[in-house]
Amino acid sequence: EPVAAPVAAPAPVQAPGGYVPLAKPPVRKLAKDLGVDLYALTGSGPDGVITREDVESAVSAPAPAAAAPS
Amino acid sequence: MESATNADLVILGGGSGGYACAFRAAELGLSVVLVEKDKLGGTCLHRGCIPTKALLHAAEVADNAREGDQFGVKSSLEGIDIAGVNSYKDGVVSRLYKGLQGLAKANKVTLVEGAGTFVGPNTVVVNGQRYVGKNVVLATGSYARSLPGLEIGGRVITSDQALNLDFIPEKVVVLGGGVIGVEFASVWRSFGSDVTIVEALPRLVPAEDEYASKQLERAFRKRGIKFKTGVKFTGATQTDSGVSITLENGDVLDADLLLVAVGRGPNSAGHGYEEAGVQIDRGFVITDERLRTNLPNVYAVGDIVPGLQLAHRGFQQGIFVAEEIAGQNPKVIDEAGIPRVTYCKPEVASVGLSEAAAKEKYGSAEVFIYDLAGNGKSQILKTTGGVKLIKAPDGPVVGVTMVGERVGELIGEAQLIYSWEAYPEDVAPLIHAHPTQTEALGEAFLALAGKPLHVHG
Amino acid sequence: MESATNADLVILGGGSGGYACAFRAAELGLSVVLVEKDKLGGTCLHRGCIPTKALLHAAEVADNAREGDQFGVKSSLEGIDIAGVNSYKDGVVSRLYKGLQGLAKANKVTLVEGAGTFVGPNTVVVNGQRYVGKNVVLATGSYARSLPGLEIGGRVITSDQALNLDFIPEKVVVLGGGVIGVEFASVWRSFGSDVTIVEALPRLVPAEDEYASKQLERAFRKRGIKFKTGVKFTGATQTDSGVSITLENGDVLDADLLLVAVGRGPNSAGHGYEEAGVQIDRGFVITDERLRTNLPNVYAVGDIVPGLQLAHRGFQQGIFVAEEIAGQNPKVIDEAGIPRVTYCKPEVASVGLSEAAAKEKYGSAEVFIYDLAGNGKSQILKTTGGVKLIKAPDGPVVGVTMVGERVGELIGEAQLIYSWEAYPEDVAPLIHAHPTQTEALGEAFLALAGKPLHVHG
Ligand SMILES: Cc1cc2nc3c(=O)[nH]c(=O)nc-3n(C[C@H](O)[C@H](O)[C@H](O)COP(=O)(O)OP(=O)(O)OC[C@H]3O[C@@H](n4cnc5c(N)ncnc54)[C@H](O)[C@@H]3O)c2cc1C
Ligand SMILES: Cc1cc2nc3c(=O)[nH]c(=O)nc-3n(C[C@H](O)[C@H](O)[C@H](O)COP(=O)(O)OP(=O)(O)OC[C@H]3O[C@@H](n4cnc5c(N)ncnc54)[C@H](O)[C@@H]3O)c2cc1C
Repeated sequence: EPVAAPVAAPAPVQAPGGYVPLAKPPVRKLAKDLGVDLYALTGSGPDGVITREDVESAVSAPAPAAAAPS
Repeated sequence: MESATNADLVILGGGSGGYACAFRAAELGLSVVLVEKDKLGGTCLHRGCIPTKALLHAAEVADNAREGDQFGVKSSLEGIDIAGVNSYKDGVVSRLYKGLQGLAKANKVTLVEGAGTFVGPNTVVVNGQRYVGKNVVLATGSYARSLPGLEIGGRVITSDQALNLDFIPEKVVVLGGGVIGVEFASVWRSFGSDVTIVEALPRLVPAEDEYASKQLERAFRKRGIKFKTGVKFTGATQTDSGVSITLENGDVLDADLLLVAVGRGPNSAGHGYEEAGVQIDRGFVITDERLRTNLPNVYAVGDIVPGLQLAHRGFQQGIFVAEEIAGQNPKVIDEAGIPRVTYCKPEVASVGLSEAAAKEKYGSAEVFIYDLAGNGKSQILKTTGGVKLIKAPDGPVVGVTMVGERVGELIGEAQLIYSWEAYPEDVAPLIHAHPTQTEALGEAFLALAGKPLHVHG
Repeated sequence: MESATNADLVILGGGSGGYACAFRAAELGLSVVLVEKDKLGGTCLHRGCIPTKALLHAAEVADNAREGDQFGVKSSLEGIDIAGVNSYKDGVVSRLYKGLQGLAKANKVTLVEGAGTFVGPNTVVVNGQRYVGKNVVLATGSYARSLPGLEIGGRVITSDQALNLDFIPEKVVVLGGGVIGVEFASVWRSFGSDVTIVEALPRLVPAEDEYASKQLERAFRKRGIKFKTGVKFTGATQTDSGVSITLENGDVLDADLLLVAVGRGPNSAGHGYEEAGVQIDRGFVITDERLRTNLPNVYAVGDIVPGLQLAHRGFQQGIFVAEEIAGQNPKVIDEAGIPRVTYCKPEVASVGLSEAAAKEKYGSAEVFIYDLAGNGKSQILKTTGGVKLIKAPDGPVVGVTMVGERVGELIGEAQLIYSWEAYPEDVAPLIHAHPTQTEALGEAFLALAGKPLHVHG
């Protein structure tokens, strides 16, 4: 079965942490806590799902996102 | 004064908040002194959560025996052996107490017995001995409050006495329709007492979503638990044979006992806090969201900190402070994410916001109620109630309130959904096990996601 | 033959799989014909999940009454009024049945009564009337199997008869230690029978993690439920007064009844499937992961499709197919993510992989077991058991297995954790409500995250 292209359509209207069908709730929560904008990521999981690793590497990469508001 | 004992952490009070902090700190390699004047485990283990829930389970067993014929079981209830109930309850408590003492030992926490006084800046004195901590945690908990002019004694009791009665009152009045009040009302009713609850606010469990109050009131009415809401207590007089309670509306209630369950006050006086300069407001120790008091390296956790007075909040705050001190920079606790369970029959369980609170916060809210009439397992249990979900507009589910027997066990799932900010679309595809009560939660999420399965219009 | 009725969807069989598919398809605007020869609701509602769980609850009520003195309750069990049990059970079923019929009406599903035959390519015939669907879903479910040479009748019964007995057997042998076998064994034991389970595989509930089998066997032993595992049945002979069961090892068991609970076979014969060219393997209808049979636009759901035979799997597959047909491209169902509950006393509940399966899949696995001895609410219920977590190396939790009274209600939470691939670190900070059984799950995750709270070494 062909894997769908990871098309995370840019939806700038939504705040980071909003509903992103392509990430599971704990990962969305992690992203929110770390200040990672899921809409800026491309999912590497099956069917383009944004994984925990995608989020973590977005933090370690010099990201434009501000530090986690804790 | 003798020489001082030094430690990374000195904790004043060995209840839920204090001991959780001690264990976690010890795990993280800190040296810990835990000062407790009474028994490790505090209110929750010895005079709170555990003994009340043992009574509530005995109450459930009694109800089952009384109502067996509804299920085809020829059972009968000859009565309650209150000494037997107490020894069952005490057995549970003492087994858990033993376990807890073992954990303190295993964690190498230094337990100091005695009443401690905080003398600042970093020092606690117990029986003349000084314990100096790089950090100090205040965790002295709470006590049962009364109303002005209403003295506890004789037939006027608090939960402390109610837990250890050697008789079942024939007639009892419960002052306060909050968690502790409705739990005792529920127990006594199951044990055969004539019970009346008096609540000044307009509804039972007033801290919960109104839906819960309505459901609970309906169920209590059916059980024959009387209640007067929206009416103030004015006084009580004791005689040899009873206690007479008067209300603002002129009503007079006669009873064998009056249980005063009007809330718990912070136990912050007499331990040197204010004298040492700790900021106190109406008796509560004031902290920031990282549980720091106004004094450097002095923290507070549990019931003395304003907010929910719950054992697992104490655990969570205790763990938080230990990790904070150890430099782990833990995430600030979301108070609304702490699950709340009232263990009466039927139970009430909630997490997140009530409908009213959500509307205030978000301007509007989407609401869905799933009635337990559609839930097979609840029908089997012959319980009624429902699951109410509150969703932020274009946002995740921000509140769950449930009523029904045993729904307290569904709050674990609801807590994850709330805390991970799940959308109905996340939960809906995960069809729940049939036939369980968890299905009611699952069905509610299916419906909110626009794909109801067993939902009656 | 008369003129044909056309619909977007024709479904053969109105059990869990069939009706869920019908309702969801109707919600999505499709026209639906649902063919059912017996009663809407199928096995689960009329001969499966619901009536067995009503029996199990009556059994719990009986046990409580018998053991009241352990809780200080002076209760006694005079016996079981089996007619009363049956009318309670039938009452629950008929109330839910009525609800389900209402839902079919509300969803505007066209119900056709009668036995249907699939005549291909897209057509089902019922009583000579043709129903042509753009799509057809086969959902004819399953039936109780027996062993070769073992005929059902008289004192040799299956769950179908066991659910409607008008007496309680004094001595009963249960052939099969899987879900259905242990559930009936549990009920009868609570009702006072002498029960022996015979299982050919080496352990009870052999489909579960070995931990569950061990815990369940220990609990059953305490309850006086006998079992012989790893031994094959060789024959049964009936007389007027009983049935005599012989085993491979030479043992002979005499009983009033023999319950045959050796699994359920797919109900795929006699409905035209094979004749119309549907691919069948050992009686099961073969589908791909999107539940498509080898014929275009012909799907199959529920117990006739190889895999777990569970009602909520039927729901999930039915919904999936409806959404697939409506072009919603739903996500393929993860079979391991379907929660499994065995409702005997104590209950067994699991989701995801067993330890053995995880080790096979990942090479190794991290395992943590939390004993219910440390869980306050379980102590209050006087139940034993535990929570076993299986974690993939450097990965999420991939399996949860639990044993203990009422743990079936904890599987909702476990299902989210598994399906959302949560890490212990995600769950650990969310301290669970005290005192609940959900805490056992919470404590297990705390421990796996390296921060145990109430864990005894
Ligand atoms: C009847 C009842 C039922 C309850 N049921 C539940 C429930 O089901 N679930 C739930 O979550 N919560 C329940 N609670 C609330 C729960 O018990 C409290 O929230 C919890 O115990 C608070 O923990 P803590 O550590 O702040 O204080 P505490 O548990 O009160 O512990 C404080 C400790 O400090 C010690 N101490 C005080 N002063 C000193 C001093 N000067 N020196 C040394 N030691 C000192 C005390 O002896 C005590 O052991 C219940 C409470 C009551 C009264
Ligand atoms: C004793 C027992 C206890 C169980 N307990 C549980 C439990 O607790 N939890 C759980 O999840 N599962 C349980 N199950 C399993 C559950 O009942 C099945 O998984 C579920 O019913 C399968 O649904 P289905 O739609 O595939 O088939 P069924 O429910 O069997 O429905 C098939 C329907 O098709 C109809 N039909 C058959 N042939 C035709 C035809 N030619 N024309 C028209 N109609 C036809 C039948 O009358 C029937 O109504 C239990 C089963 C049993 C026997």
